[in-house]
Amino acid sequence: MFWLIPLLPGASAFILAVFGKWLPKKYVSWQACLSVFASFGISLVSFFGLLKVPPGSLPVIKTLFHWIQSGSFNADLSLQLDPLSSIMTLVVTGVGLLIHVYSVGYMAHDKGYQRYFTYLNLFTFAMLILVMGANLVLMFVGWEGVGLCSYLLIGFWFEKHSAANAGKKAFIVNRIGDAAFILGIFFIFLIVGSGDFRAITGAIEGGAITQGMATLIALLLFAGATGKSAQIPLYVWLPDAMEGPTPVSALIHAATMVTAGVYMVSRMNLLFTLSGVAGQVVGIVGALTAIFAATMALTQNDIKRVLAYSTISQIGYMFIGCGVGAYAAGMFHLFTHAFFKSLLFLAAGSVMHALSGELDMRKMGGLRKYLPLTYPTFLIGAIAIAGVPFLSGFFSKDAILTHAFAQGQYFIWALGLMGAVLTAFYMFRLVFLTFFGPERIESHAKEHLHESPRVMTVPLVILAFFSIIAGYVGLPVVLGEKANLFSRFLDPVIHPGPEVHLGISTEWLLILVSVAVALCGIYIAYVFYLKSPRTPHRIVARFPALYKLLYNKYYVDEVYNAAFVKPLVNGSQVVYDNFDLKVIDGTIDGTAAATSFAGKVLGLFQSGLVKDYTLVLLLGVVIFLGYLLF
Amino acid sequence: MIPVGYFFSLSIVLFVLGIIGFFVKRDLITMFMAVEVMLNAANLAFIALAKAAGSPAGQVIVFFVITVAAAEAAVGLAIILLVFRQKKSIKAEDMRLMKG
Amino acid sequence: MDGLASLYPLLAVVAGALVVLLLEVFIKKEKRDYLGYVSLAFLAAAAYLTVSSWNRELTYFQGTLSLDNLAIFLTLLFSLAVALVILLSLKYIGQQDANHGEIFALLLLALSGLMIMTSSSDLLVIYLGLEVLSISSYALAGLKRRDEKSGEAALKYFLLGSFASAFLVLGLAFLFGAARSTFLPEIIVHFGTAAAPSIMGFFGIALILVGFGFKVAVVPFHMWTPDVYEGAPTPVTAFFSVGPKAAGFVVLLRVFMNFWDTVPSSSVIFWALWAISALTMVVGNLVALRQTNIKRILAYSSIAHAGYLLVAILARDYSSLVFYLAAYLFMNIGAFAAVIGLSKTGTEYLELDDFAGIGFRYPWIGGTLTIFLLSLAGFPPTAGFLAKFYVFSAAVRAGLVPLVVIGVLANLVSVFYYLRIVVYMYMREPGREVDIEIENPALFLVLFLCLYGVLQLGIFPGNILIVIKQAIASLPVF
Amino acid sequence: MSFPILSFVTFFPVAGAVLLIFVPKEKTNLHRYLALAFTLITLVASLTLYFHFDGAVADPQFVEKSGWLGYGINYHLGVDGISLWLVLLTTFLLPIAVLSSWTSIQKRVKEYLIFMLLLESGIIGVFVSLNLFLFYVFWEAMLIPMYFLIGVWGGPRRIYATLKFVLMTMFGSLLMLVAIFALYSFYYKATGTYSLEIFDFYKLILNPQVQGWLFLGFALAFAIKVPMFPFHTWLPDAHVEAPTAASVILAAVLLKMGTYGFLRFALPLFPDALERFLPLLSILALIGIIYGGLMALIQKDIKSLVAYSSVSHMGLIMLAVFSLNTEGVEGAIYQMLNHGLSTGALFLIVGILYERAHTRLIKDFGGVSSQMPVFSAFFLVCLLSAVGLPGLNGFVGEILCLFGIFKTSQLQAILAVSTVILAAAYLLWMYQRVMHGPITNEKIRSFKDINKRELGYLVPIIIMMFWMGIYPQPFLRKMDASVSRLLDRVHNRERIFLRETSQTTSLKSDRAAEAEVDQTAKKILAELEEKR
Repeated sequence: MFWLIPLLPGASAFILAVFGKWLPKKYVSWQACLSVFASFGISLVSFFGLLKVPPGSLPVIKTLFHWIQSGSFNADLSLQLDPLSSIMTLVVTGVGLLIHVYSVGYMAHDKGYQRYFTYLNLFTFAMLILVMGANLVLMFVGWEGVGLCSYLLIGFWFEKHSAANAGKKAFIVNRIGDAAFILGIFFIFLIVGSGDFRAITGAIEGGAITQGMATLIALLLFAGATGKSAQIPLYVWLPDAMEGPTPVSALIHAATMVTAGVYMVSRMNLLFTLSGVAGQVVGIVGALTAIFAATMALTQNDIKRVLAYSTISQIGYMFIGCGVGAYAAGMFHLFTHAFFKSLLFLAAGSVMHALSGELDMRKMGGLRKYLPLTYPTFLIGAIAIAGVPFLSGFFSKDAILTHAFAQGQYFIWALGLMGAVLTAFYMFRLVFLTFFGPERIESHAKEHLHESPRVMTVPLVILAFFSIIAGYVGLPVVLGEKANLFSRFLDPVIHPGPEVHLGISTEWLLILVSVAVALCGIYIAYVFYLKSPRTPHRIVARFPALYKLLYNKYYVDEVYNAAFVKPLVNGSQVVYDNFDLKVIDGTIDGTAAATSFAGKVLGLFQSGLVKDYTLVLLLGVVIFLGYLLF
Repeated sequence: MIPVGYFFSLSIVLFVLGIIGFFVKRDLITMFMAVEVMLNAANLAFIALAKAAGSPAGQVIVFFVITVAAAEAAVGLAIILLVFRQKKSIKAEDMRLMKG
Repeated sequence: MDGLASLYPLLAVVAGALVVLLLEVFIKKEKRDYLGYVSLAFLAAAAYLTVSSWNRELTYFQGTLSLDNLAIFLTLLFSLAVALVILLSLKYIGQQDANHGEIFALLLLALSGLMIMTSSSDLLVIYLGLEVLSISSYALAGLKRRDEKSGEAALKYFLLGSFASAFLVLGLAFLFGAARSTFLPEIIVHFGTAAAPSIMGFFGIALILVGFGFKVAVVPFHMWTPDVYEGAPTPVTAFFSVGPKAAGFVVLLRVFMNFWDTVPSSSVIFWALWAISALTMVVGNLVALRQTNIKRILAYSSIAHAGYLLVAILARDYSSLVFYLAAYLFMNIGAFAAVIGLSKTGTEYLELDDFAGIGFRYPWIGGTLTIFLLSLAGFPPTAGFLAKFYVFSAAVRAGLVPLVVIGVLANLVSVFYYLRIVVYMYMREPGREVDIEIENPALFLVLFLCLYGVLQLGIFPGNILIVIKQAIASLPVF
Repeated sequence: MSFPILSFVTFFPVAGAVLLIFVPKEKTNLHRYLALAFTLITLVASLTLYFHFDGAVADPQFVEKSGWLGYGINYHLGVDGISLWLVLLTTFLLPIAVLSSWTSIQKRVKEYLIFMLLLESGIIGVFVSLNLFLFYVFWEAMLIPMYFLIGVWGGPRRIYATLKFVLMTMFGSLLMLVAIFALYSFYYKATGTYSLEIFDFYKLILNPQVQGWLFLGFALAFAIKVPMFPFHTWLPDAHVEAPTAASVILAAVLLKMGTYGFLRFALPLFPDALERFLPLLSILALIGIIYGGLMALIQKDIKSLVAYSSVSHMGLIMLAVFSLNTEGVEGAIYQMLNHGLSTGALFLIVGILYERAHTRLIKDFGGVSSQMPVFSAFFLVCLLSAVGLPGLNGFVGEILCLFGIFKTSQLQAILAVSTVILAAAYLLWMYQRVMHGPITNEKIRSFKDINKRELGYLVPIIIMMFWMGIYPQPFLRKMDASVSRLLDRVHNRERIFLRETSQTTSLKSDRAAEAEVDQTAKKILAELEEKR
């Protein structure tokens, strides 16, 4: 009965949507949280059930009904459960549950309360469909469903012009990715004949797909993934998505939706490994995004924007993992990232809640005295993401970097390391500026500065707990062959590539390097912002251009606008005014005018004089007789 | 014996004269008389051709045409009279109340 | 077989005319419509007599005047048309001071002219019928004594009419010279025997075509139509648009019935007619675009319809020609009836601007006029469409595809100016104050008769088609 | 079926119209209820069509045939997989249209409803008639009520719009008439008998050159109706000026006559000519998609935005039809229904806005959803169905169309997929400018949310959207047989020709027989060729 997992939140969303207006707030929050809790329970049960199932008959599939069937295109509504999807369901429902609880407090006095929870449940439903879909079309349904929910939730406070704009931008950029995704699906349908994952894996193993075709399909699918997971070309929507309520950012733009791309790549891992080149591209794009986003995060002053860029960069890491063939490591980083990134977002949310809506770091400082619970949890999150040992971030990021190194992708590995330094730096810059140093809080925010209610802080604690222990699920191989439970659990789905063994010593060396990198990043942030607060201003003064470039996010938004949006809109306006109105309408009205002009000319003969009439008659006769003669 | 051709060509000439008369003259009555000339020219052609064909039927037709021309003249002149009473002029140029 | 019986319908009509003329002296001014009822009685008698002689092949005057089925069908058609026109003019003559008894007498005489023309296949008799018709038409056109337009219309019709009849007589002479007889079958047989008709023969035919072309108002000879239709009193215009045109086409039908097949190089005439037909359709519709007077629009529309009828002749499908004439009768008289309906004592509303917004104020007149216009434009559920369908499908079967394309595009232009009238009626806010005298039972009778005719012919013409097919079959074929 | 269900469905609205004529003008509400009753009864009657329709049979069902005017013109009605759904779409939308013009039409309600009813029977007639004459009669007769609906109750430029609409459609259909005459005479020359039956013309073998001209005649008439790219300018004018209900019917059903015409006539009748013109037509459809989308992006008036979006959607449908494979054609038919529902709903919604604000310009709106939350929810659902969001009907149709196009040519599919992006762009941008953001002008504060009546006609459409999105099986399965027969007729004409003229009866079923059948067919066709 694992197929109940998505249906429960879906049912609750439907009930809230139709009857929401008349239900009291209390009931709404209970129903929303309970439905996610129930599906979390079921996914836990089915996770353990899965352990017992022999690997051979692994993807347990449940077909509800035949959805679309026409000619050779058929897509059934069938859900499947296998290690990969069960992990994702755990993440989605688990983190989702905590965020639901958190938002009960956060959105307590918002008038769109019912609407908010409807959208949140709808999102969970769509995400679960995406994760548990047994064929590509159903995955695409979930894919677009989450896109819709992100549009609804980003533009939740639609009175705000910027929120509505951000929502629209998110949806359209996602659609660009989805267009490529559809083409990828079609290619697979053309070659494999069906969208089911089992059929696809069978076809790949059977060698039906050539390497070139595999590359094309993989790249198309990856283009869709960049749209959804905010990678290099199509990441512009994520920073603006911070307009939405913070729990939304936590759930959608940190833990679940943006990781859909990574899930899709790992689901289609055979395709990517088969095509080699595509894996390389994924790796490089991931690495570039990691560095690129990290640099941008350096200069941001809005907490949520910093976290947004940090999400883009962390997902970059996941794609590095997938790119180098270490899909398990990528998934593991996704698993750990879900915890500490949502923790950071929720903590930022409770900071905002405390300062009644203030997000700008320059107007904070020394908050650790006032927020006894938020501060430590935020700190744990920051340490985890920085990659400090003994916390989850370190294990997953290190796994990815060691694999990259093992596969001989030194360039990617180097970029990864630099990204790690920057990550550590901007995270602790954030921590020091908000919680330490002089208080720069404005007066009116200061009076009712208060710690968030228990309903918000409890999830923070739980998430902090998980951020710590989540790492131990996938210990590095150096500590013992069997240590990495996580990747072994995923083996049936992700066929492990050739296991390259570095010497034990190099393993340790790599671990030390990443630890050193993390610590030095933290130290630099400490020097910059606590020891001598003057240094950042001096650096900015020396490199004003560089600072300005970073601060304005490399002007990417403006470039996109100028390169695509503006010419498209103005171009079609020009075409409409000239071609549509002048040329086509011109010809139509022109012919009408010509005929009526001809009428006028012919009418001139009708002069009213009898003689003219007889003249015309005579002309007729003469022409007729003349014609007869010749 | 004058060959039939001469009569025939005379009638054609008369017919064309009638047409020219119709266009040259400015007042209605002479225009109507020009039409009468054309009709009689046609009669002449009839007689010439009947003589050539040697059948009396041709000549009989001429009488029909003459009677018809007479009836037409009666009604025509009455109309010209009517128009004169209305417009106080029988010049062809004044008859251009309706055009377009 | 000879028999006086074939003359009875003609006699009845002429007697009717004379009786009406006599009675007019004794009856005072107000009771003029009694004359109308008397003439209707005579019309009914004539109609009864014609029907009773269905396919009895009556001939008289040595075969020149033969009352065959086609002539009978058309005589019935014409008497119906004249009856409708009489009904229309009952109230009209009182309103527009055309109030003198002659209108009924002249209409009956014109009808007798029509009957002579259609029931004879001897060119001379046809010419006589034509002249009877024309002379009474000239008088009819000038009936509104005090209206200058009516006088001018009569004058123009007279001058041009006599001018064209002169050509007709010359043509007769040439034909007589070439074929030694004026009896149509003999002429055609004679032309058939010789290798090709002499140049005189061709000239004769050409001039005959000019004469009837004038009567039927095809393009080069149509100049008189707009002015005469606008000037003449509206019931008379209704008669002009149906009577003479139909009779002209019947004569052309009798001429060309066997002409195409027997006469060897008849293609010369064929292409001449082809050009005239195309010209008529195009010019007729194009000039109509610019007109603002409703009667002139209907005049140009009748010219355009002459073009479609010519296509029927070229396509050699004569039953569709006769069907088109029947449908055309109902559409046109209906349209004119509605135009007559829109008038009050002393003033007739003929300009398009007067039509603004009357569609909703006078729903019955507006509604019926819309249906007639749609039928004239050839919209499907009406007789107009079916008639055009038959004509054009026959033309395509005869291979005249380019002509049909011209016809269809000309029809598209006609849709515009027909619908423009409907636009004024329904879609424009009423401008000037237009109030009309509604109570006119005779007019509403005519409206509904024509409406019934248009819809019946449009949807279930079944039996009328059979009658027409029989009539055409009875014509001599050689 | 003894009871002539099809004649009943076609002519019952006319009976309603005639009855309405005799109801006095003042009782407007009585008129409305009567009109609603008539359209609902027609809907119920057409539903029985659905239940008794057997999906496996390719030939038309519920056939009613009787002589009418002789010479091949007979009264021949029938419905098959393709036209069944279009009839149901019409009968489904008419009651909604009547309901939506309850308050928006105040002057001359009686004539308005009469024309609505006449329009309905005209449209149904087009979809059910199998005799070319009858088809043409309904095809033209339907123009008259539409002409009045736009012309009398339309907006300021209504006269220009309605004349342009009628004349452009007439231009196409008159040339089609000439093509019908040609077919009529070819059949007469080939077989000596008169016939205007579609199925007789399917058997007609024409040489490709002639087929080219005839195909152009038909294709032009249908291209103007669809409207395909260069002939589309009448659509925005007609929509902007038409009253709400009229533009709902215009968008939802009238445009489908064009595509239906292609499927019923142009494709099967002239397969060789089709192959010759396929590249041109596909390019036009492709341009239509992108051009329509771009133009919609910059429209100032919501209605003309939706009109251009219809141009783009219809372009996609046409491209799918021209892909000539099962997925494409079934996707196209399904997308026709979806487009009918979603664009119809969008026009209803614009009508609701217009009834409150008496303007349709986007700049006059802003922040409406704060005043009318329920309305904004409905608006969003219809919008997403038009965008093609999975879970709603648009997606199923779109993905099938795109896959059909993809199977024929990958390049076209890559360009056609842009419709996914463009649709999201212009619709969401419009939705954001109209509904979101702070309230711009004060009038919006006075807007009341959706009332019961408006709910009454929006909810059924929303339900249908979800049903067709989640469970499209019943719809698709009814089309399979007819679509495969159509494609069979287009691709391998000989076998169909033989099976229908059943000249060679005893056929072996194995491979050899197939080849031998094709041979004999070719031989017979060759004979027929020289005989003419």
